[in-house]
Amino acid sequence: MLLIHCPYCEEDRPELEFHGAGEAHMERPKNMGDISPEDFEKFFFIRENRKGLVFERWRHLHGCGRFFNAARHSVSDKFICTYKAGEPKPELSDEQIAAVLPPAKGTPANEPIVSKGDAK
Amino acid sequence: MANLELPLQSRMFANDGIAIAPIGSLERVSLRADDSAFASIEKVLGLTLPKKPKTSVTKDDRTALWIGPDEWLILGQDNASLMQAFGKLRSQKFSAVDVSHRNCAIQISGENAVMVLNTGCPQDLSLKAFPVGACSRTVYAKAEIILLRTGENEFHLECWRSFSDYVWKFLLDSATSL
Amino acid sequence: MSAPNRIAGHGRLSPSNAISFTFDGKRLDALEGDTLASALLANGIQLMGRSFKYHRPRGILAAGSEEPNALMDIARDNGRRQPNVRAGVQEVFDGMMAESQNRYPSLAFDVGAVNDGLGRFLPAGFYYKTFMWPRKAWDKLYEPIIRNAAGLGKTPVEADPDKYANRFSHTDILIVGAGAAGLQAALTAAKSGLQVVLADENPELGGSLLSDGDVRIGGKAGGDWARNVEAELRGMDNVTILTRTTAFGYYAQNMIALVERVSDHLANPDSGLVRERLWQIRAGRVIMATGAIERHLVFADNDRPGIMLASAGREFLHKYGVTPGQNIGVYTACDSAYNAAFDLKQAGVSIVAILDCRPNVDSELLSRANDLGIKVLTSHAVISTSGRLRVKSMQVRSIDGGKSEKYEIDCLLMSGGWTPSVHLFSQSRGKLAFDEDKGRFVPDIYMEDCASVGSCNGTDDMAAALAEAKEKTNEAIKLLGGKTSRAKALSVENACSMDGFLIGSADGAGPDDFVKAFVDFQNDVTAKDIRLAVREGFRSIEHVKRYTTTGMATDQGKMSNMHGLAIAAEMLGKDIPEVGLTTFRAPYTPVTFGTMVNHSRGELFDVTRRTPMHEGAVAKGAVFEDVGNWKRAWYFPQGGEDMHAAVNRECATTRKMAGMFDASTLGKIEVVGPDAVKFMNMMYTNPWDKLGVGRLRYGIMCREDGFIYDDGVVARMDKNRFHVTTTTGGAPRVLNMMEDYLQTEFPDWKVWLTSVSEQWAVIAVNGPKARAIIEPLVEGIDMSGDAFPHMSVREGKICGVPTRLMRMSFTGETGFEINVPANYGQAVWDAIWERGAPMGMGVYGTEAMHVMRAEKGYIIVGQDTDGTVTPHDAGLSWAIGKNKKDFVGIGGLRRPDLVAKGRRQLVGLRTRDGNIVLEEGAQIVENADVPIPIPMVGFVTSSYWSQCLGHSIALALVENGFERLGETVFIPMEDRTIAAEIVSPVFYDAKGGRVNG
Amino acid sequence: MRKFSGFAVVREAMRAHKGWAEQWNTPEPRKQYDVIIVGAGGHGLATAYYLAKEFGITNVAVLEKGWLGGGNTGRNTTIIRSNYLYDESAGIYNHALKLWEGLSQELNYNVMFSQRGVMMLAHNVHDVQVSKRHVHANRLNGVDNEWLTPQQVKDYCPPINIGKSVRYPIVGAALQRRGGVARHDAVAWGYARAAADMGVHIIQNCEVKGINRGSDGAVTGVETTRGTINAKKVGVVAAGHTSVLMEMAGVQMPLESFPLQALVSEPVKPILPCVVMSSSVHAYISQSDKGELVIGAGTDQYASYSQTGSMHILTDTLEAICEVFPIFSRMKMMRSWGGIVDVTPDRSPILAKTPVSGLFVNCGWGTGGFKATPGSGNVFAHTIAKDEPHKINAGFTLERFRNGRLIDEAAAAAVAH
Repeated sequence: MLLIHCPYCEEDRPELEFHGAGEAHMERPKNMGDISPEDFEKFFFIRENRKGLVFERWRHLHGCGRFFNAARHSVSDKFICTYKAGEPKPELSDEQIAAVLPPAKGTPANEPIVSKGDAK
Repeated sequence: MANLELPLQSRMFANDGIAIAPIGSLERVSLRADDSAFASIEKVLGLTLPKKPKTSVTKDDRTALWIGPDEWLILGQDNASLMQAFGKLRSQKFSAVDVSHRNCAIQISGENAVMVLNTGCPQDLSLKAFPVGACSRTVYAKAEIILLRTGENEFHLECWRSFSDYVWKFLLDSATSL
Repeated sequence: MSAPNRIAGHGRLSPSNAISFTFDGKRLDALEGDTLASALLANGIQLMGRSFKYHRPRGILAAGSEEPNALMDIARDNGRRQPNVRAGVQEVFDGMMAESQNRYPSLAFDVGAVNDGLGRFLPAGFYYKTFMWPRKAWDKLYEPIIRNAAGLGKTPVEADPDKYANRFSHTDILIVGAGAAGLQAALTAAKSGLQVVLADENPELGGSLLSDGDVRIGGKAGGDWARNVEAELRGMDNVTILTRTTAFGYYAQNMIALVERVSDHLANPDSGLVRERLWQIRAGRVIMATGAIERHLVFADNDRPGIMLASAGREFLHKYGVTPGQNIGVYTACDSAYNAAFDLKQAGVSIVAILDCRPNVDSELLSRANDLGIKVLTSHAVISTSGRLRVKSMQVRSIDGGKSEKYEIDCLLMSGGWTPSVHLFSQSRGKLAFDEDKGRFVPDIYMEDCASVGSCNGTDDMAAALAEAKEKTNEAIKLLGGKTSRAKALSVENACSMDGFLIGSADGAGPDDFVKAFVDFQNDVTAKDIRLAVREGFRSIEHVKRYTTTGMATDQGKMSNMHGLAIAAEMLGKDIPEVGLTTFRAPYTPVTFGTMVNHSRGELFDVTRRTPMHEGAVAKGAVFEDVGNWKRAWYFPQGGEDMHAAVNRECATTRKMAGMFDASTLGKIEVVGPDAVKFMNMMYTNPWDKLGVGRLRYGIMCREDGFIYDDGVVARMDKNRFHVTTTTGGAPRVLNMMEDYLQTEFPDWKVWLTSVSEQWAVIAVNGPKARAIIEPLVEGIDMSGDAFPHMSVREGKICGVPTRLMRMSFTGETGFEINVPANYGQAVWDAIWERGAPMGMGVYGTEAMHVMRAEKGYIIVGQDTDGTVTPHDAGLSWAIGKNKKDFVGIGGLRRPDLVAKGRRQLVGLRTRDGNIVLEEGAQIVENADVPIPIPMVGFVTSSYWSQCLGHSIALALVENGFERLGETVFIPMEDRTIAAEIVSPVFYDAKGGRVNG
Repeated sequence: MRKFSGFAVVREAMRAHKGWAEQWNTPEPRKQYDVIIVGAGGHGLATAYYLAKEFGITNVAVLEKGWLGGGNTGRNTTIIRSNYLYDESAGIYNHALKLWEGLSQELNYNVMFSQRGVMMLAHNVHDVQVSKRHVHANRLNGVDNEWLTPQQVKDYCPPINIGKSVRYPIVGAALQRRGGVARHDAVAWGYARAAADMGVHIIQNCEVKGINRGSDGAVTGVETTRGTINAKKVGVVAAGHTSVLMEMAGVQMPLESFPLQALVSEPVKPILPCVVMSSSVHAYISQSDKGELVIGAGTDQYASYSQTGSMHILTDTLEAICEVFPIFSRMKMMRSWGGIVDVTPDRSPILAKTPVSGLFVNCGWGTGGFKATPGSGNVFAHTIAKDEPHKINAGFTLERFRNGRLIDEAAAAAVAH
């Protein structure tokens, strides 16, 4: 069970209070009324699904009820930070990213690795 | 006038270090408000809304619980005075909805109260993390609850009325398996 | 004392506390505090189980939870029967029933053992190469045989009567393992003022200190020191000690799952006592002091009962005063086995010889052996053993060759060295490093906030382990802001050396082509199986594991992993780290489902939501149906009616007179604020600007993809206030979707959402007499048809309580939905009933509601739509605001396939034979007289007998349905084909006049 | 290839099994292949096998980042059934089921396909409607699936609790008798062995780092940790990692990758004679040949490539298992693990050509791809060989997310795969 920092409650809270809500920063097109099928597909279906650093949405459903965003590494599952809905993607420092990278290949040998380059 | 029937009416439980009892009728208002409406709301309510997460403010028989950044649960005596107070407001930048009957409340008290709650609530309920007066919406097993710590060993738990039977039984199952 | 192997004056048990238990039906004596393993050994019983594949006779191998052989069925009674219990873990209680497993007809004579004789024909993976012909024989013959031979214990046959519990907990420091290092860590942490939890899987704290007669800590005997520390810790408020508690899972962000075995060791547990408790502890810092597990040695016939780990022998002596045999051989590659031999010898047991495969052995050990009169042969190996149900002898030979010599023994203690218990560390996603010099993996890179101390970290020397425990704990304390300790680490004397190891096949075992040298005992995986796997091209250790099943038994490779890896590496000519290690996964030791489930069973399995009028419905004899978490009154049978009759009557009464219905489960959301209309326009396909205050409108909500997501009637209570209703099941997801748009797409809009689903009890009164029934109960509302027309809402009072009274209908009759504050629901319901019943009113349930709405062609989202149906498909194009520039779904609805021809559209169906009621879900075809596969053009979504129409009715989604009114289609059933005509979905009162009555 | 048989085992036994050859080759990669398959899971290996066997294309390399069969093939709960609702789904899964029925013989490798029957429980009126819709559609599509009453459920699966006292009593079930389970590893190994025997190169520990395209945009090969390997056709069959690989060719996918967890109990004597699934209470369970109860849990709620998940996902599943089987409460979870499943918006796979010439993709099987392995490999081989889809996979395009012609099993059924 993850521990997630809610930027509105300003503390770490157990995953059971949250609802994952998919990739972040997918802004709804302004021209929905006459959107092309291509643009609709891009907005509604296509996902980056990044192996590495991901920006995703959560809702503190059973807490303050707010949607917010998180930067997380999808291999180590570690959070770098969370931030309020509507705020831009944060600039992440190298140190912040390094802190959440999974370790380079070691033993057990069958775990995935991602270098810092991949993560960015 | 039609009779009021509360959920959990006439239930009661007590054991070593734990007492669980339903709390009677209350007036409850779910308040959502814009910053610009705070001052006027606080005036008609006669209390300052808590602005800090996980805190509550009690004045006389009214308590305001911080639920979210623009959301409060206001508890008061069951006399419709809260909704009347909101009725006096001119501002349109808020929403006050009567939820008196949506929720019901249970008091959990005794030295084992935290343990009983921690069977189903994953939050840290130590006094350090959750001091007297702290409140939070959270979960208790499969039910959503609002928890308000009213004393070192005393909690006020709110849940939606149709979840109350489940919450009650889960509390009892917990209280009998310490 | 009757027990032949109990040695007086040894062990920690009191001889006066005698108890008894049964083993395979035979009554045996034990002492309180015995494990099943020690009690059986005390009684001279070595044979305790049968292996998985060859059904080889097996005895105890280890004294703890890593035991692969001695797995038993432990029972109090029929329901309280637990298969696969490790004999070394189960504490004997008075009256306990233990039974051996995987044998027939008896443990000593097991027909399954025929597999052992056939062993050479059953190498690793043989089943992949055989049993393929004839094809049918797999299901009927081979597989049943394999299945019956496999499996260990038996599932209980009764539901589990025991209780289990859960506790979420938070602590600053969690220490796992209370051996010397763990106790030192706990002492240090305890004095920091921080919250500390110390957990150990054993009943007593002290770990190996309790099985060590020599070691002294701080000048005290190790066991006494442990006892003193425990007493000190128990006196401190900030320390929680959990014994019999295994940390089995290390999850993200320092969440550790532990299982506490609360009452399995008690003879008569209090009825209120739980059996096991799950702890989910979130720790600021985790200190792992999980110790190390001794390995066996891989040599021919190393599995006979009586052959066990040296540490187990020592533990039985010191903890329980039991010797595993009277004539004991010792075979080792590690110093620690000497101490077992010394202690047993000093207790008066004959030690036949110590065979050490190493050429050079510490001179102190040799001289001590010499002093005790124990023969030591270095550079020697055990090359085989004999004895069917118990080891009788061993053949010993110098590693350099030469003649072998036979020794008569009844027990052989062995040690291949120690494997650090890195399971939890590895579960925490930490990376291991291989320590070439000592043949082991140790923690290297940490991914969580934790530390390893003592022998799980490769720190074998006890003094060093204590120092390390102190240092790492101080680091943790510092990070957490507690008070670090400056006390000196305690002195350690006479600690036993853990030097020396052997991984892989033992030297001098000779060619093992036709012998069985076991790597994984339970799964009967031998060294040659692993070699075969490599020979067949299985190069990854994961492949070797899966092909041979080594490491896949109930001990999950605790004993076998390193040996298997070493043998594979040797075959591959690679270094061990290159071959890799299989992943450690939770749980560390198996955990009962009951513990995982704990409170959430029976009626606590899931929430049961009941409406405010539930008890009233019960009193009226309602049969309920599950709708999500809700219990809804389905129908109200009277005087022996079946469902069909009851529903017919309920419909008829409602249509002729009136009926009342509990609609409380509908979702309700109050949408309030200056931008409420704007918001409604965005969320629903309908236009809302022109809906007057006090009016109702049926609304449809789509997702962006244009498919119907939910529907419901919306009331405009005020300029800036809407009372929105949703489907029962849709309430949470609708609110979530609304909040999502509001918070993330339109955060500046001044509108707020509040769920009031449970604030309002909803009583629907429908039928020609509806108005007459409720009118006298209502205050402050003009109930006349002109003042209060269909599809409008008024606020006032009913029975003296506030109401939002809606004039609407889901039946096609004049209807009212009376919203009252929930706690008044039952009282208002009763009052209406009291008035209505004498006027001929009835009560109806969800089934009658379904029938009547279908007669009117009203859809139920989720039944007549399924997530692939647009408002157009459902015949609801009128509900889409034609002039709206935007709403959720507008873009999706424009996609090519959603506007193409051939979409399935909602229509009515009338069966040619009106007495036939179609089956919901039945498929529709144009022509049934074609061979399978028959192209399907639609399916029946709703179907009922309509009592008021005198024939069956159905709704269906049919390709191009709107254009096909009047056409005949077919519904092929298993036994017949039913013809039906496509008709309008409105079967009843097509003009719709009745709602205005 | 030396034929596997009982006689061969007996003969080998006489010489200590020293005569068995490697089951598949371990070649150095060539510079050029006709087809490269990325991903040596069941689907990828099956694709290579059918390319060689049915289309005579043997100059094929299957590239695998780790060890073959190490992804979802070796991590799933092995349920096989074909009683899907839509024609497209029924088509491909039933094609697979027919191939399963002869697979051990075809591959000369016992994949232990056990047609124990797959029972999908219904707990309420809505479940019944959905189940019957399936039963009827399946019958007309020639897929076996039948409706059982609670008593018939109990007769078919004695340990199940059909009592009325449970929270969600069982009101019936849909049973596909031809469904069942198979030994997952053996499927990968069997295909690998048979493909290698026809000349296919199976190259493990070879991670694809890039997909090369020529000036005309068409695929020219791949960059790997073992160098550049050329091919005019590349098929990506990488399950959870599909998005990562397709990105290398500049193709963005409608996929999200989630952790999917599963667990096994300690082995016990035969108790559960069939596969039981329940979408209402979220559980599926079978018993392996070894005697372990094999239990599938749900996906976690966040995207991840970590192959681990949160414990409460397992807890929720076990609650459901003990609800349906109260006698299993004292069974013990022995091992839990996670895989990475790639999920499409309509929960149906993509088996198709891509906008990049020469690049093919087989993905999006979500939580239920194992059952399709032979069928998927078979029609994907056709798609690659002919550069056009087989009629069975014609509907599983990428374009459907543009034109809206979805195959929405999830929406239509609300049934777990």
